[in-house]
Amino acid sequence: MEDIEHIEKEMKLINSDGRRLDGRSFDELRPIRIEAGVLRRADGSAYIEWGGNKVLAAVYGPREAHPRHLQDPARALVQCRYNMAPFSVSDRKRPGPDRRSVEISKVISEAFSSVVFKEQFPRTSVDIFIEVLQADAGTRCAGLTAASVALADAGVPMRDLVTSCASGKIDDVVCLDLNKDEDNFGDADCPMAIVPRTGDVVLLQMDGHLTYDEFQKAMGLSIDATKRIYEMQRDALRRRYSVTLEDILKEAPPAAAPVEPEPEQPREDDFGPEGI
Amino acid sequence: MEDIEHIEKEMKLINSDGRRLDGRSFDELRPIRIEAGVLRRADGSAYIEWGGNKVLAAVYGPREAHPRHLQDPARALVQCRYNMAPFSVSDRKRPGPDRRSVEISKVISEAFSSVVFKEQFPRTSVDIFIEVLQADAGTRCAGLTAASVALADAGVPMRDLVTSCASGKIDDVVCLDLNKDEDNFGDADCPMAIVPRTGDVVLLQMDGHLTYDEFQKAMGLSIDATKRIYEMQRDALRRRYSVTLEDILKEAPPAAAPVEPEPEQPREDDFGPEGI
Amino acid sequence: MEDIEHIEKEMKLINSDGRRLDGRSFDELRPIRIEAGVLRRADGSAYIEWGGNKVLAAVYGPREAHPRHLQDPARALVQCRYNMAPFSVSDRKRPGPDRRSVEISKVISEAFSSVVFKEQFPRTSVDIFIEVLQADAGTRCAGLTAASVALADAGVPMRDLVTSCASGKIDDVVCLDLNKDEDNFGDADCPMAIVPRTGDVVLLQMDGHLTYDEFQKAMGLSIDATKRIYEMQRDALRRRYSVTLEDILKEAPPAAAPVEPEPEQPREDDFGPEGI
Amino acid sequence: MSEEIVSELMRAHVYRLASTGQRVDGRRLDEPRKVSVARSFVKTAEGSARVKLGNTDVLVGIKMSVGEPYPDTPNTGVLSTSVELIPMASPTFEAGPPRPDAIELARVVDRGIRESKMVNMERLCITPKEKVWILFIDIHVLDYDGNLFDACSYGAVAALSSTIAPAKGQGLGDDFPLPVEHWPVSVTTAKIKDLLLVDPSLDEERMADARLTVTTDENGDIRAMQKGLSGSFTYEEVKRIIETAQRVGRDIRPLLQSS
Amino acid sequence: MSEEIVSELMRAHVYRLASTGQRVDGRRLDEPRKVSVARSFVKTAEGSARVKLGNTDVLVGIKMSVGEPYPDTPNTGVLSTSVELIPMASPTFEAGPPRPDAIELARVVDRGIRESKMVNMERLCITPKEKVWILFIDIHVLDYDGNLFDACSYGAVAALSSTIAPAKGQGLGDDFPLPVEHWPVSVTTAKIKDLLLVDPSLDEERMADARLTVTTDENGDIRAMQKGLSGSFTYEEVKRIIETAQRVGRDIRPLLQSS
Amino acid sequence: MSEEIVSELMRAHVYRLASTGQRVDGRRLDEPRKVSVARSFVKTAEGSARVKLGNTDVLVGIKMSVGEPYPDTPNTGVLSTSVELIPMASPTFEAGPPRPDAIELARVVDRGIRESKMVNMERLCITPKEKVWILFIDIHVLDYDGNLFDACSYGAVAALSSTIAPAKGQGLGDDFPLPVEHWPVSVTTAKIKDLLLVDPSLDEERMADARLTVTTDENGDIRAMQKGLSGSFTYEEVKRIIETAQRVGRDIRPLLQSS
Repeated sequence: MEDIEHIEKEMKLINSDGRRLDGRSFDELRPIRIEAGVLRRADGSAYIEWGGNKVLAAVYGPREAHPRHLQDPARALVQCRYNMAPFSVSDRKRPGPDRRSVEISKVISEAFSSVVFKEQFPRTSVDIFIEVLQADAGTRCAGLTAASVALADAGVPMRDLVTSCASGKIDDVVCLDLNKDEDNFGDADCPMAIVPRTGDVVLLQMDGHLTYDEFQKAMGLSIDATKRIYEMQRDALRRRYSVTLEDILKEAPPAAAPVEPEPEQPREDDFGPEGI
Repeated sequence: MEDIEHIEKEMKLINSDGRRLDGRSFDELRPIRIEAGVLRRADGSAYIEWGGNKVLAAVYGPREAHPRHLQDPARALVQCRYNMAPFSVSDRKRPGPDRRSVEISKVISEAFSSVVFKEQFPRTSVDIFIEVLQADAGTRCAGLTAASVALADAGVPMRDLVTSCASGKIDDVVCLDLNKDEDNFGDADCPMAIVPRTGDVVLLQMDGHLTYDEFQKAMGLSIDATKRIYEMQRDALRRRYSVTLEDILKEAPPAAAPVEPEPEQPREDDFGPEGI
Repeated sequence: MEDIEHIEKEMKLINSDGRRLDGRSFDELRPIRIEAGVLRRADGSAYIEWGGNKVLAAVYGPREAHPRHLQDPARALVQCRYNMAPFSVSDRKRPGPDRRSVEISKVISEAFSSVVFKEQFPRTSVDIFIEVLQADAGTRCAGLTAASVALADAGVPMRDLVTSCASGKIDDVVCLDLNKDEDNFGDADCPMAIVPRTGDVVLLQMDGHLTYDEFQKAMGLSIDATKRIYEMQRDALRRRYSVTLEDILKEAPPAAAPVEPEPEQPREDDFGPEGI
Repeated sequence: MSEEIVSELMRAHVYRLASTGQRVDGRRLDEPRKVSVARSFVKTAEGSARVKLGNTDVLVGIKMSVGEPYPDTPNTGVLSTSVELIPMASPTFEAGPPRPDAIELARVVDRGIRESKMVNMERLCITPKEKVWILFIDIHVLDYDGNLFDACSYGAVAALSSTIAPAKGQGLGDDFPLPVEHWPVSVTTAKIKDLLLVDPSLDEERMADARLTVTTDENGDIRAMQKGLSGSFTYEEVKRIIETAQRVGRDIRPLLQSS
Repeated sequence: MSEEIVSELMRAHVYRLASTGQRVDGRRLDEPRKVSVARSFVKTAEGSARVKLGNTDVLVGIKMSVGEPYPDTPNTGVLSTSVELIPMASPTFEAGPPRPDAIELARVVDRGIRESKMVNMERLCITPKEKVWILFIDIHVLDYDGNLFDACSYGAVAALSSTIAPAKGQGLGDDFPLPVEHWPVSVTTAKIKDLLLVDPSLDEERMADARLTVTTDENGDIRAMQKGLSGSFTYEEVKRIIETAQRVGRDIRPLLQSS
Repeated sequence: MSEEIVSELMRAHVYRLASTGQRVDGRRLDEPRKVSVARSFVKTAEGSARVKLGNTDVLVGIKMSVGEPYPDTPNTGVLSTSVELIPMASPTFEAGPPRPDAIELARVVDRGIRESKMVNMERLCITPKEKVWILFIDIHVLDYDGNLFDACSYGAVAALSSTIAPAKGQGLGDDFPLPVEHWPVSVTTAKIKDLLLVDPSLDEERMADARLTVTTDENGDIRAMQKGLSGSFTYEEVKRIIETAQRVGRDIRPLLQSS
């Protein structure tokens, strides 16, 4: 705390050779690892490590919506609850939703609302839970990306997976996928989520300072990155379902036939010191 | 804050010539201005400026009461919510109801309960909202007086308007309509509300120190003042409805025929720097 | 507060002659006084003084359970709310349930669930309220013991009364019924509740440090004491109902016939300076 | 809930009786129920009193601690009054945060004590602007049989008058009794149609149209008033109620003062 | 509730009209409603503004007090923005703690002001690490006829630009106007099927598929964005919306700046 | 909800099997499920452990900060234990403030650690009466398949034993591992009719009549007990359960100690 003022003034986020503090180039993602089907009780689940982020996503539903007066007679509700574990940040976060979590839960709910085939499941809810276990900037993108895999793992019929990524600006350079220091001391951050097959933007937020030109550069970087992340999402599902889902994901999932996991597929009951 | 002790000891609230600090005599009201029909969404509304008070009142209903288990199968509920805006007082007030607001909401609800023809609208609620935008003592009286006009503007059938005023005691003199300094450093305050046509007392509170004789003096001042304020309420409704309501207010409103605003009447869409 | 460290180190809880600070021997209960039927509105009630504890218990029900979605179509709910009055402890307790009260309410509810004939009263709740008016360690045992009498006073059909007592360890000696100082500076506390006729343990908690051998000594002391307390419970009911209940308590209360107080029995409308 | 619906028949009966000057429990219209006061019931409190008004039964405890004054009253102690309508006392009370009824009740009791200057709060200042005594009046309603306004007020007054400030434990000299200077007495009157009944019982309260609580001091001066319920009073009725409150207050005051 | 169900007929009508470039209230698709600004409406606040955007009516008050800075920004004042959707303003608003709608609204308005560095918050530091000015932006929505994002943002900007810091009352020298350095303007566009409508009215908002709020500064640079609702935008649409926001922002900015 | 109704048939099946000493998942009646422990899973925490007990999966993080001691324990650090039953872990868990289940769970885990004096809390005093370490044990239940009491307790013990106090960042000398002195192990037994099953799975737990959790230390001494559910135990059963808890505890302890 003593040195914050100093840091604010002196922090150089990009080296003279154009590398970022963690060694990445401006258009480079942090390492990402996705695993599908990691929980037993949930209807679908996924775990993602994205740089220093560790995020778990789970899906229940479509199930009867509670309380009843919230039920929509024409379609399913898609509801997300984004939550940070108290120990996921450097200063302990008090349990329970803060205003930031409420907002993120809302925009993620809306992002998935546009891809889930809601009309097939009137009066139900599709409940998405995102738990941030360790945070390092970009948790909403990581959570959304994992939740997308969890929805597929739960067999919820969707137009496509949703894929999310952020770009921002640090030291006046537009860069992909800011980490925590870059987010804290950078000039702008712009998370987005997209339906890769159609290019539809289903989440878009931005804060900071971008010229229109810089914004377009940032969107270009993000759109490009979502293509790579989309592949990782599909790989995670392929690993979990061997053949079945891969075939399905080549085509749009037929609206009426929810993806079913192979019932014989054993779930991992153990994990290494790094895994979940 | 440094000088509060000093103020408490030295504060002279009445001059040697019997004038109060703001120049009023003991039986003089602060300036009052009432405007009816100031909001578009509400079924009825009114704005009042009363000395330094600026208060807005709105009415919705009779409408279906929520939640259902609160519905009274025999009559309408009359529910008031009195609220102070955070910026309406010198030290910012945290949003949400404090204990004082809860009590005031309750006594105002009860005051209107005795004049609304509740039996005509079973299972409904008449919801009265009072928002104090700028406070200068006497906000419950100002709010009640405005809400009464808003109820008429909404066409809610009533026995009569309700009119409210307070009297109190400062420097051992019984005075009408205390302002903020007089309320803070005075000896007693006694807000009341009355049905002017019948003289029925529908709200009465008092705190401080009054002999029985002083109480009667205070009530005399207040009752007298409500006659003048009642005229201002009627004027505000006359200005809004030109002829119709004036005729109606000469007689008791017929129980079964709610007052309807003239549908062609344009609402004010703009206001000057002082108006609302 | 200055001397707490000192106290912690020096506090001798047992004298050289084996007496405790309040003069009791290791297997001696504090004075207990129980009175049944002390409140008018409640369906059943009891007051207990147990050492420095003063606790009131009341029972309502079986009555329709609210809210409806909590109703069990097969049996009554048995719900206890244990509460401490703000003035019952040396540092004022803020009103409302703290985590300790929530836990105690839960274990007491469970203790009574096993003796009430719940199946006779589907969709209802039996609501037990315990109010600690003055606390001196052992409030849950005192409350449970009083609530048991209140249940009988309310005529709720039960397998038997429940009787509760605690034992613990102070200065390495296993002792019955710790008071406040002994609880604060002792080594272990082990509250239990039992169905005296069958010996069934319906509540058991323990914290501190007991060898298995010491635990058995503590349970021995407690089981023995519950026999004496059970007599006091029965006496209190006998005093209230003269003959009727005494006969009934000799036998198991017949399941279908709830105990009814004699309607002519006058209730105490007054009390001395010590009584309730 | 059906318990709360008092039949029109009952209402007619009570009214008919009252029009002949009688009440179901045998009282005159302007006669309060019996008041019993037990002081120092709770040893963990700095002061306490258990009061029965007929079958209504309340326990009041006073706790004192040392804290900061409010910035706008740097030389006076702090008074805080709470009422808990615990579900033990009535089938209609529920656990949870205080509802408007309990809040109004606490505020009216508080005003009676505060505005009568019963306790000289300036003498509870320790160091101006820094340290004052904080006085918590916690009112626990044990058994509800009508007219909590008066029962709670009597309990608070009796408890305060038995309170010993724990100064020694705070290193602030010797313990001392609270500086009590005035004796407010609250008297509540219910109106049923055109009749006025002092100290309404539960049944009377349920069928009342309006309610007026008047707190007077030992000089008969008015210190607080609160009108409640959805009916109204004529001004003449208000004056009659005040006069009755002065008279009844004189009768009850000694019961609260005796120790 | 039925009020909330906008019939498909109405939706078809609005869409058909909009496909010919028209709107129910006569506006062009890229034309905002009339903006009226009244400053210093509330004397008890350090700054205030009442803004009407069409019939949407909001009142914003600014209060300032002195407090501690956040540990990670020891040299900057604190900004806190709240929106109350009081039930007076719409039959669909309810009393109670802020719902997700109100929280999102407050956070988006806050970001527009914070990220544009409208107020130089470093100049609101009094003693680094110890004492800074805290700026409360309280937004009271009085009448809701659509597009609260922009109405609230305009109200906050206008209120801040009229705010005088009460330094004298705190013994901190002379009162001074807030150091305002930038002028963010929020412009919200709704999408109905494939059409984009700037500053949606309540009826348009109810039938919209998606919403995008873009806040630009006096250089046309982007300072904050927020997409809402369960529909989506193409990237081309996003770019068109930004360009419109830059243009409309230029028109509205003088209305917020004039005093 | 129907998921929560375990048919009497299932109950009969489990009971019949158990009366022959077998369980649905192949265990003996007194055999716990497999315990897996992964330490230091979360880098943002001072210590952490993820524990699987069968398919029950919990993640525990330890955070430490510096604060004031409680007035009655001026020389000891502060311990605070919370359990969040997040809705991810079970269709029966709901978001919101902790329900009685979660509160009991947290308090029983806390007692096991506190009463066994696992961590020497006096060595977490920095300046008596002024500054001590505060230890937050946050238990996140990720997947619920029965017996949270033991799973959460194992997670807390393993996380504490991997915790490094961040003294350097506070200017308090070198970082140091928590002073761990004892090793409490919680063992929970469920009773179905007259049979006792150690470490009940979710299905067993749902049909249990009573539950007893016994925490023993490395000497086999009892440090905490908690009986739950609406059934009862005979005293003989209590003694058998304690003996089993001592034995099973000895087997599990090394799994929590190894790093």
